[in-house]
Amino acid sequence: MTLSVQHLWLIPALPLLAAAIGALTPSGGRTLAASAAIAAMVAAFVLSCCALVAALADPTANLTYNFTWFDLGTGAVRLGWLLNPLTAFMCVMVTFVGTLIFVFSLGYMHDDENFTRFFCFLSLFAAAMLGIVVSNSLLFLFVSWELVGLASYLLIGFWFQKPEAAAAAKKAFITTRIGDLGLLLGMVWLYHARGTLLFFDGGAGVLEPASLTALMVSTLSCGLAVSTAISLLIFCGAVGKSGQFPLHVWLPDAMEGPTPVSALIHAATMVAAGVFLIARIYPLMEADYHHHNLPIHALTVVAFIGAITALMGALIAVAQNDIKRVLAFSTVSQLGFMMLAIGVGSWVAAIFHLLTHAFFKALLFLGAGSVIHAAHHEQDMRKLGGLSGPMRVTFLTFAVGMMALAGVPFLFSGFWSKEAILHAAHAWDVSHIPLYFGLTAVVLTAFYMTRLVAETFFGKPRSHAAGLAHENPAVMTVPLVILAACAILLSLLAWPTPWLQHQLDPQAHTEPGGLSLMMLSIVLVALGLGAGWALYGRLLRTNASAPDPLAAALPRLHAFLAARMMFDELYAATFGRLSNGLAALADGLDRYVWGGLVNLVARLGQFGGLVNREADEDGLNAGFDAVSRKVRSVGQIYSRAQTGETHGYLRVIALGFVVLVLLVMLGGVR
Amino acid sequence: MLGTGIIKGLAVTAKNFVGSFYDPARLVTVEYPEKQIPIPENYRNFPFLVHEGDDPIATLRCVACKICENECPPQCIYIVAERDEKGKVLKKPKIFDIDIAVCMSCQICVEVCPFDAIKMDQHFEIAAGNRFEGLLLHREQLAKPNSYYQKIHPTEAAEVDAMLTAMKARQAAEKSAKAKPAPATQTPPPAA
Amino acid sequence: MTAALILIALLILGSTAVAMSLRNLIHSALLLVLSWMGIAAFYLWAGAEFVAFAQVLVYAGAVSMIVLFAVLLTRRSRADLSIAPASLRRAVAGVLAGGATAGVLTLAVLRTNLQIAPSAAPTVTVQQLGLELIGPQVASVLVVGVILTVALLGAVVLAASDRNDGKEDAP
Amino acid sequence: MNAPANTNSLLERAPVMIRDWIIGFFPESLRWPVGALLAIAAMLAVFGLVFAFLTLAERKLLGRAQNRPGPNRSGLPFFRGTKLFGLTQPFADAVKMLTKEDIVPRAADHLLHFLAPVLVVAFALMTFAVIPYGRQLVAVDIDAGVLYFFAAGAATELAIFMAGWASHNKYSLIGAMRALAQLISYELPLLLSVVPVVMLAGTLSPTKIVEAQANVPGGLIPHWHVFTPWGAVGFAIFMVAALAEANRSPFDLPEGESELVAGHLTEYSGFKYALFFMAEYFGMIGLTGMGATLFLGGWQAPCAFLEFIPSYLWFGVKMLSLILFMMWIRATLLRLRIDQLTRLAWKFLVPLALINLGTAAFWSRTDSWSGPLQFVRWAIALALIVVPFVVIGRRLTAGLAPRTYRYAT
Amino acid sequence: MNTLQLCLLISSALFCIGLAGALSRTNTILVLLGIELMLNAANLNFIAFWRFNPAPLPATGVIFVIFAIAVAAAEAAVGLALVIAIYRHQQNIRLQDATRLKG
Repeated sequence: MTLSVQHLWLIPALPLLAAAIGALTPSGGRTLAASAAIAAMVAAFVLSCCALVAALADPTANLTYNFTWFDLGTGAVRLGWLLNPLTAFMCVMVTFVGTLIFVFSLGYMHDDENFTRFFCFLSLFAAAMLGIVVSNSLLFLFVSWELVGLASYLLIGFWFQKPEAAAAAKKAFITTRIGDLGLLLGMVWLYHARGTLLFFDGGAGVLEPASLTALMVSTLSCGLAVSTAISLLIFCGAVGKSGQFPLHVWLPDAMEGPTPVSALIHAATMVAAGVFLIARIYPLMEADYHHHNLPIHALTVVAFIGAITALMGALIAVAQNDIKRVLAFSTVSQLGFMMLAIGVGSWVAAIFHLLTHAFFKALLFLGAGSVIHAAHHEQDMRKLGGLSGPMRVTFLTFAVGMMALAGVPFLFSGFWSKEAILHAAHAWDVSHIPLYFGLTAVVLTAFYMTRLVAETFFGKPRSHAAGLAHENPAVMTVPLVILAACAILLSLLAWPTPWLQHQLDPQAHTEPGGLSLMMLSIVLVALGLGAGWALYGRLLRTNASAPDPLAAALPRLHAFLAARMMFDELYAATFGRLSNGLAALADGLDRYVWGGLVNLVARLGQFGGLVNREADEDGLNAGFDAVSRKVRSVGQIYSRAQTGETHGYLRVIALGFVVLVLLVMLGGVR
Repeated sequence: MLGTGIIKGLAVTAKNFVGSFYDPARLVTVEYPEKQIPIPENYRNFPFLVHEGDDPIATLRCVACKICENECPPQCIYIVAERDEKGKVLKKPKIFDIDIAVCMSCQICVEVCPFDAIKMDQHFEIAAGNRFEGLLLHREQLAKPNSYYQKIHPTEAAEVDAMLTAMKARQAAEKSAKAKPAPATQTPPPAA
Repeated sequence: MTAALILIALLILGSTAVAMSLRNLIHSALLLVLSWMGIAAFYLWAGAEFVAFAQVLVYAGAVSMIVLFAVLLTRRSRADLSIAPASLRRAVAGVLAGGATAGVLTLAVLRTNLQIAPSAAPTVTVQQLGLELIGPQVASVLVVGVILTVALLGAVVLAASDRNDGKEDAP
Repeated sequence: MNAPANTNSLLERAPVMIRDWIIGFFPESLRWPVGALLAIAAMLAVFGLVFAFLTLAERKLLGRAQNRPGPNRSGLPFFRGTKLFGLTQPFADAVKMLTKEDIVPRAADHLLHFLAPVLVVAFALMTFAVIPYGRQLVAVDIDAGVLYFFAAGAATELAIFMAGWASHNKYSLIGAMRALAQLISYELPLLLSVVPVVMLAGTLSPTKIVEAQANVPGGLIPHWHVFTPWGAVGFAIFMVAALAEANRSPFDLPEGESELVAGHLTEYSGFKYALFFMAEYFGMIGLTGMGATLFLGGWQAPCAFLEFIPSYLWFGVKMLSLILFMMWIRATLLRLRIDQLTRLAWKFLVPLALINLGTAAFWSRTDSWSGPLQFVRWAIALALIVVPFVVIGRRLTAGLAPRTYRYAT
Repeated sequence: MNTLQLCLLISSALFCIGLAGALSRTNTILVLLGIELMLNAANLNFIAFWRFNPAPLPATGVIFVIFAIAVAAAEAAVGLALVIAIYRHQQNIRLQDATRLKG
């Protein structure tokens, strides 16, 4: 069974319907809200599989279905659905991971009093993400994009009674909004330049050769191609959403939301949206690549931003103590990898890593959620420990996820996708700096993940809560097992044959990977693992307050990294200060200049009123009083005609009618 | 949910409807004139007069004492005692009428009768074309043999008969004691 | 054709006149139902069958019921039904006003030169009517709908008793 | 009506052929009135007989439902001992009714007392004119037939009111007022349940509505309105409202014998009583006939291969099964109280019918959906029906606990 | 006099009967019914003109009457509710007694 493209809207519509049901359900209807949400996701998953079958029938074709949304008079705003392997794989991933996260939430949020609201928001989130994926129009994509932002705001601030959660929600919303401004500008510019926002429209879409050529050949005064400028503006949006280097600050703070939300944001939906956007408009990004006389290429910027983000995220993750925060920075780092891959020209590798990362990062977050749930919301890994015994399923699945993320060779899907990225970076002919950044990040990733597992699961429990932890019910562990299985099985997408790459981009020729590079990366991973084990696994800390061995060795660097490279402080000192100054200036202007003017006018009015009143009291009022006395006396006489006798009125009406007709007839008035 | 009760009720009537065709035991009625429900022994309505021998009128137990006539609440009994040529009252009813249309089957006549001469019947099909002729029963219609009484109320009749024979025996004993000086010849012949 | 019209006219006018002069309210109301049926017959005569059935449904079916209900609800004994005769002055005034109007109208009708165009009635199917109603006249339909709704609510509010004595399901 | 019978079996064409044969004896100018008179006579004969045997069927069915055999004794005159399962009971009843004394209370309004039974039968008979009994078997095929039907049906209650008022009896008057309240309450859901049919069929003519439900050639599932979500709900509402309109149990408050003696019938006896009785059954026949026409495909056979059975037989089967269903309901349900009756109408049936109108609108807008969307269409339509039903039903029954008895155990 | 004029005369007669009834009767219900009759007379006119004088749109007269009937039904409902309210207020429905609001 296949799903034809004009019915593609059903995939986002189903979770949206579930969200509506959840919104309309009173807080008592937990079963209804949850079952609607999960049923909608399962149905969307089935539909996505049908869509995948349809898309794989001809991987090169971009199946589209466009329709007019409204008519502007001079032109029409058109929307549409797009079905190609990229869309289909994303749909399958989002709905599959989403379903598991929903099921997990059943257990995790079981005791929360706002259960129905939570599922409503989750469904909205999933619907918005699926809307991004199936859209064939940058406009609809933008609308869904903003809906994702809204839903993330609602979910991060789900426990809004906690001030940190409220602040984190606000931070996420405002930070991503900065990037979205770039996206909006890019979109408007694109519309101005091309008159359409459809990606594919039978030759007229913005991603099709005619449009790309037109955008590329025109240049700006500073020498940039128009396509480069638009691409970079749109890239701003992706930077904000995917937590890339300058705007990554919201992502770790988003951990204040419930853990399933973190999993959903970091694995399947929100951060993937940025990478997906860039992969979707890759033809546009790439348009300027073969023009060598341009000062800068869009993809180069992307590659460097990605490389910086990858390294920075990995570095900060080393010095964090909160489980979810470590995972958050690892997400930042992995997203940097994906951007790097796109930047070096292999968007296929990026999407491959996006898919594998979705699974094992969801696994890691849900595992972390399982740990946190079991340990009564204790998130500091210094206070945990010794959980491998009581929480065997969680431990084993978490270990699988950790090894996939660290890139342990051959068996785990993370290895293959990371290899694909490193190979692409190696093959890039502009610069090898991203490759070195990436390799460094590989070492660090293996290192901090080893630390995380060692601190959390080995040794003895270092707090009362950790001591009491026990395994969670099946509704939480079964999704973990499924995800762990997927984290391993997804290797089959790339090995023994690069099947996924072929499906996504049949033209791409994948050169046989350099064996030496693979060996190098295996060695680096082993190095990271070994270092982590040496520092943390071998010398287990005995109590929560014992100092970190790394902090003991490099205290200043460790403090700097633990403070997340002081980004928040930096932003507060620069942008915050600047905006405070501007606000003070505006306040002063308002208070004294405009306020003074208004006050002056008011005083004038007051004075005028005073004069007017004096004139009124003596001159006009007397006259009016006399007139109204007369009117009253006349009214009293007239009111005697109102007898209250309905018959009388009716009679007069009848007589009046007769007189009128007689007048008309006798007077000959026609 | 709304409506389930209605469906359950419909099922019940449908079951009865279908069942009444297949399961004759379900039917609560019988086809009356052809089939009759056996009447319980203690069923009673309308009084009748008990007689002993073959001649109904001659062997009535009734002695025309008129106690029942006096006690009857709806006053449906009319008795005239028989007199001989001299006008002396004989202990026999000349007229014994009961207006069945008026009788309310209260059994008071039976309770008060000292001679066990009037008893309750079980015959209820008394419809008639004329209420003056058909429903005013005379002694000829009222008289029924003791064997009939034994048939319809066996237990009760046995008790009555035992009592009567015991009484007769006692009376006979008294009489034989008295009969030494003067044997009574006027006493009616003992009942069969 | 004209004979049928005159028959219908006699039915309408006769029953109406009798209804308006009877003392018994119930008889008046029932005679008015007859008169409304006569009007429906007039519509049928003129070829407007949809309107005729609507007239029967609305007047004989609904308005008459409300009228009868109102009559029965606003009396305290059976004697109330035969109402006191109108005072002579009022009756004369009423009939005079009515007569004057009638005279004027008759004059007006007779003196106007009215043309008759078609010999056969214009045919309007129900479907045409429906399309007309939801097409060009849709605003009016909506307004009438609002009027009816408001009238229903208003009637309920007006007729509802303020007192709330007795629970509905008291045991 | 004068269209030639198409190529159907002889049995199918028989009624029309017989009529044409009889008309053939008359001159051209007289043919129309003679044809109309023939139709009237045929209807009176057929439905008179149907009425007679329906009374027997009702008594038999009620008896069986209460584990009794029902009337089974009446035989034939001069043949003593014949019983014929009591089939001659209606005629015995008729003889009894006709020979009974006709009593008119002294204080009654004599004219109205006489007019009421006449009018009630007349109005009930008028509704028969527009029902299509079979292919080309309709007395008057008018464009606004459905409207005509309800207009004539509404006037019946007027006659009931006249009967109640003219009797000069308080029970009669209360019965009459109840009849009025009931009519006003249930006219609305009745009409609202029909509106979707008119909307979807696009016509007010009963014959065209039946044609709109014609079979798909070779199809097995009947293409009747009742097999759509809105049609099922509309049919249910129609049946409930029809029970109320026909003053049938459980809505027989106007003649609730346990409290009102016999309601508006209290002061009637003999032939006039029989006329009321007849009107009740005629009303039932008319309403079920219209119900079958609107929702059950009228005279259409359920599937194409069953079309060899004449259409009027199909109509009869549908109508009779609906009437038997009404009798079954009567054997089952208890009479409602007046406040429960009006509450059911205004708080349950009317909202449901209005929502059903929306469902029907949705259904007609999504006529082109096919494939997987067909399931979506059904799901949405069913949700539109089930959710309000459950919600309104809950509201209606809220606070009603199972019945408790104070004096009985 | 042609048929149209005859129709108009009938309707004006109906109108005047309604008017005279409304003026001379004291029972509020009858007054309301008189007004109802006047509305009906107007409807007769619409149909008469529709029948004998072609309008540009064939359904105009009929649609007028349909709306008039709908509005008349609403008027009857409200009017009779008012009658009941008056009855509750003054225990009778004589129109000449309902003069509470006179000036």
